[in-house]
Amino acid sequence: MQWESPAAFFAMGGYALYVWGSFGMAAVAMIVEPLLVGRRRRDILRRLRRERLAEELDEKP
Amino acid sequence: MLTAHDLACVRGDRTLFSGIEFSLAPGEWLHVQGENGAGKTSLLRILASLSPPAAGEIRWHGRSIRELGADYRAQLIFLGHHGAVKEEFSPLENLLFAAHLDEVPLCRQEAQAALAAFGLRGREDLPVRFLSAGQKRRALLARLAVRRACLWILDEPFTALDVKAVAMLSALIERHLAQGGIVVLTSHQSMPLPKGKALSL
Amino acid sequence: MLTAHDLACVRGDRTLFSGIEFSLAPGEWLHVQGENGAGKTSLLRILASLSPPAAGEIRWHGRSIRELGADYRAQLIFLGHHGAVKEEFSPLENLLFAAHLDEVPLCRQEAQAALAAFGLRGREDLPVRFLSAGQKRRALLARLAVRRACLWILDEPFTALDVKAVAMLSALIERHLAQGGIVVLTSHQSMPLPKGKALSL
Amino acid sequence: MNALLSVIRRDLLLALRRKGDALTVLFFFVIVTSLFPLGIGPEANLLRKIAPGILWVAALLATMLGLGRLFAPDHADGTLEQMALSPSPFGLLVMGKIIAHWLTTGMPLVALAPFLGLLFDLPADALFLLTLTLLIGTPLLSLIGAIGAALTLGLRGGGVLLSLLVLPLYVPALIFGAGAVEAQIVGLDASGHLSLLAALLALAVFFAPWAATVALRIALE
Amino acid sequence: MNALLSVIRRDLLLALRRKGDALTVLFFFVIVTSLFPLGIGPEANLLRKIAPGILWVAALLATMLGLGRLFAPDHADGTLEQMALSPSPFGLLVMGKIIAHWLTTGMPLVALAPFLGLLFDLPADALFLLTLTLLIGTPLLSLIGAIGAALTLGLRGGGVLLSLLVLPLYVPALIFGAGAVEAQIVGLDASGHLSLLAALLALAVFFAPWAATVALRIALE
Amino acid sequence: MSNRLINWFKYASPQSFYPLAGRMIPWFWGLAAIAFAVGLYIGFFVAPTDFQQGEGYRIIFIHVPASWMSMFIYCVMAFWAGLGLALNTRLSSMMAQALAPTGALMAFLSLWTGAFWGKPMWGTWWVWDARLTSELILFFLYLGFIALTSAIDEPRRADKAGAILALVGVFNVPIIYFSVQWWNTLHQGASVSLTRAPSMAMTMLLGMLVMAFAFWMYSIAVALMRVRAIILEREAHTDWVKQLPEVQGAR
Ligand code: HEM
Ligand SMILES: Nc1ncnc2c1ncn2[C@@H]1O[C@H](COP(=O)(O)OP(=O)(O)OP(=O)(O)O)[C@@H](O)[C@H]1O
Ligand SMILES: Nc1ncnc2c1ncn2[C@@H]1O[C@H](COP(=O)(O)OP(=O)(O)OP(=O)(O)O)[C@@H](O)[C@H]1O
Ligand SMILES: [Mg+2]
Ligand SMILES: [Mg+2]
Repeated sequence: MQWESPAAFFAMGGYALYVWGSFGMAAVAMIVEPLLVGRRRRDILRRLRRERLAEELDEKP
Repeated sequence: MLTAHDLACVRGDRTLFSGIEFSLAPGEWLHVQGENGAGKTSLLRILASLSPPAAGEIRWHGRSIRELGADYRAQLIFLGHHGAVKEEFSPLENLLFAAHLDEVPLCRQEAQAALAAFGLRGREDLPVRFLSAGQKRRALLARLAVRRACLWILDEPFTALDVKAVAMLSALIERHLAQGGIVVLTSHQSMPLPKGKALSL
Repeated sequence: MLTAHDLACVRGDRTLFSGIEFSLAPGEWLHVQGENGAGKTSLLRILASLSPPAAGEIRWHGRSIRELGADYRAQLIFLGHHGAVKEEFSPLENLLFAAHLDEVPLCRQEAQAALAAFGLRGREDLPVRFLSAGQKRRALLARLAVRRACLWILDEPFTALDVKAVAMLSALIERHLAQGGIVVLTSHQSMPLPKGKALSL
Repeated sequence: MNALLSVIRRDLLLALRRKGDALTVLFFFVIVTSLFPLGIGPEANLLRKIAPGILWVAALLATMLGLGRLFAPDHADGTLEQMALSPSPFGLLVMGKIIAHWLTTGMPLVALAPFLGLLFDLPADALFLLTLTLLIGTPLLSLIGAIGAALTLGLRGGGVLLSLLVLPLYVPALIFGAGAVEAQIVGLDASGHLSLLAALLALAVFFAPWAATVALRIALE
Repeated sequence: MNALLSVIRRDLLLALRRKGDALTVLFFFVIVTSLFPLGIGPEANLLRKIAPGILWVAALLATMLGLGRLFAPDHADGTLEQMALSPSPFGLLVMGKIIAHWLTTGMPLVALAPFLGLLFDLPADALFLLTLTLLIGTPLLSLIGAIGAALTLGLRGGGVLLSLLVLPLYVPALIFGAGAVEAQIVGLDASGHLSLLAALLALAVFFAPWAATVALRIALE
Repeated sequence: MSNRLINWFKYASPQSFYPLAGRMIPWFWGLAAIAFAVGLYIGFFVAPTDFQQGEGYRIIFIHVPASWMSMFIYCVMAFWAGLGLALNTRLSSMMAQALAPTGALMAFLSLWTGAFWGKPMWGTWWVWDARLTSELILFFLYLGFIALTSAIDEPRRADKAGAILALVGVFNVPIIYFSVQWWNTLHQGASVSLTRAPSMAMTMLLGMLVMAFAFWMYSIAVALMRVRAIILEREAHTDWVKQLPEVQGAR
């Protein structure tokens, strides 16, 4: 193991901004993207359910 | 009270018409007739104060419409060959915006009702681009039902409309006339309307 | 011989029509009827092979029009809501170019005669932009008189035309039918034509 | 006033509806800016020197491209006619359209400019000044452009004619805007340029809407 | 073949009829080119260095602006529909339109470029090479642009979307075109650049009309 | 059309693919999670400090995978789009559209991490280097594809138009890459060329490969999720969608 302390790990030998800026953006992007896709799916499912309910109401007089 | 005195219109080096005289009292309507190219559209645009006549004058309640300016424009509605509907917007949005422009308060429910009356139920939220030729015209005409204007100037309002829509529009015009409105329109078809004045170009 | 089998058209998530069947022998014509938005224009564009049907097939003399491709297109003429006339060009130039496109030999005299027959005498050299709504339609329709095509597909051919022009066009269509042509058209007005087949959407 | 706000709201909504339309003006800005290094070559020193000029010219061209959409769609479908016939003063409605145009075109450009400046390795204070000049300059471009757009309305080939009319009028904005940044980069005082730019903007705010309104009325005849 | 010629003749006539429309593309080219000295400052050495890049970028932008008029008017008035239904092969007609576009847009640019080069004080052989690269390059721009124009046909905000699609594809043409001139100015051999440019053109002549035709058929559905 | 082909079409139908994709997604997420954990562990705790670049080089563990994926995904996307155009299969066009945003994201990450690497190493966020420039253009090509397909409302038309653009683009990507490279080498101005560590340590290479695998699995998982959403949107009116348990189920 090459890091003396957690602080040294986070300091990244003086490159903290750059290393964590890169990894941070990657992490944010790769978490947000699946969430957005999930929301898209939920939206369409909600619409489909609503339409189905509306159809059922139509059929029943 | 709309009166025209000695109106003339020149396009290129062709005099389309000259010496046009008529006067319309509240509750009267004028059917502008003529062959293709006789100058009907040109006359209507002149009446709407969109283009100036080559000669003559138009008076609204006795005063020249050039002097009246915005006061005259506030009292008329002009629907021409063009849609004046945004293809991106739904009929509902188009109508609401038109109401804003006309400074008429109009809530969603009222607008929706007006559109439904014009047979656009279920299409209120579809962009106008997807509508059929007749549906586009209907979305445009819905404005007649909403805006309170005294003078209606309609250029071939019945084109592209099916039988049902023609009957509806005629009824709307009749009601407007009964309430003391004035209508000027052109049409090549015969119309189910009470007898009005006719002007042949 | 034009036959349609089980045609369907879907727009958005709406099925406009389905299971459409008809067949037209030489000399027959079809009046496509329906309310605004019923899908008449959509059907005509499908028949003209401009857009594919959602289901079903169209046959021309027994062969599918998808296979025939250019051979089918060479035998039809389609006039839609749009003008297909260039606003900058005069009716004469427009007609001559259309003939080139159709690969029909046409000299100036013939073109001029065709335009005159459509009541555009004296306007042959005026840019179409200056023409009235009806005159624009006439400039477009003049193509019918020039191009030899067996199948005419006309979307609301009578809009904007005055009484005289309607009569003229009807006569033209009748002559085409008498010569063994096939016509498919839509119109909200009643037409002075011999009895044809009707299709309600 | 109500009508003004309603026009702005409508145009913003319209921009939203035409998905990514405002966004694509931005992309145009980005792409034009990045074409120049491709044409000129990658030397960093050279690029740094010409960066303010390039960014300003790109912003100018991007605004200009957006001008075509300022009045033309409303003219084509007859909305403009109806606006002219509306009881609200026409000039106010026109002003609303210009403001909406800036909000959807100019403002995003201003927001993006510093990042593009980074591509040319501009120092921080130059980046700040560049953004400031664009903030003053882009409304000016929209206002002047509106006159041109109104004048060329409905003319065939209007798009290119428009640029012909408008570009010469844009020249002072360009000179003062890019000039300010360059002056600062070489260590001169930029405030003279800036105040001239601001004066131009003040002038345009008064006259441009009026001129555009008159031009529109003529186009509608 | 007859139909091809007739389309070209018609489009040329149309360009003539829309008075000065082709002329205004030219003016756009001139104005963009002359904006840069205004934005960048009058240093002669600097300007000479960046001249080929600027002229090429200006030519590219001018061509691109003209693309909006390539198919859109014919689409709007239904002519394109009629072309698709015509007995002549549609691809041939499309090719005719592209050729006419080049004749009215690209060719005048090529003719004007040497004079604009003079403004930047380019030496004679560089001027000649610049003209040559534009002569090979502008048809390439028209061909690639036709694909973009066909793809964006009838879409709202198409003008700007078009530039987003087309500009990235223009990059190789720009690099080889401007690169050749710059190489020659610094005394290197330019023939490599030139032959690559010509190879790109050959490729585009084969594939672009086909792709544009397919895209147009889709747009008409 | 032969029977075999029709059979193939049946299996490539959205209806049969939708549940299949649903079953595959957890597996890919699982693989991605494991690979990320291993890769990050190697990257941060096993790989030694670089003697030239210090700790800054660790950006390589996301930069290179993102760069590779951005190029790879474009090719895959063009493949599916082309297939959709040629055979008129709905599913492959949907696949293409599901891949585009992920590809654009990868291109963006490549640019972002590259810039964050360039600042400490070269002293500037950006240089007009061949690799960098062509990556930027690739990003624009993705955006063009997304903008075009979302500007067309009719899905069938969007598919076909997008396919043409993707195919034109895939021919152009290598042309762009080589043209930019040539452009740069001829100038050889003040620009800094990419300094590569001469012989990459085994552990670094290993970490990079594991991370690349993780990115790959991630991309597949997200693309499958997105394609399922697209299928639902496009097939909303069909019966089989209405019969789905997630539509029928709890209100
Ligand atoms: C915005 C800036 C940057 C962009 C867009 C970028 C882009 C790319 C691309 C597209 C690749 C994959 C190319 C290939 O494998 O052939 C790559 C690989 C790589 N990049 Fe970058 N890069 C950038 C900055 C940097 C910086 C600053 C460094 C280091 C100082 C760097 C080091 C590397 C390394 C080591 C590889 C792997 C090379 C290989 O596997 O052959 N990059 N980069
Ligand atoms: N520059 C010009 N030179 C000569 N004639 C012109 C010029 N501009 C327009 N015209 C003519 O002016 C008339 C315009 O008519 P207008 O559009 O008012 O007709 P309309 O009665 O509405 O016809 P329609 O029933 O076809 O709509 C046309 O006959 C047209 O040919
Ligand atoms: N994306 C869409 N979603 C839902 N409905 C759509 C969509 N696009 C088009 N439509 C509908 O499809 C129909 C198109 O009809 P078409 O233009 O063929 O009608 P038409 O019979 O020619 O009518 P008209 O008599 O008015 O010309 C319209 O009812 C329109 O509302
Ligand atoms: Mg008229
Ligand atoms: Mg119709």
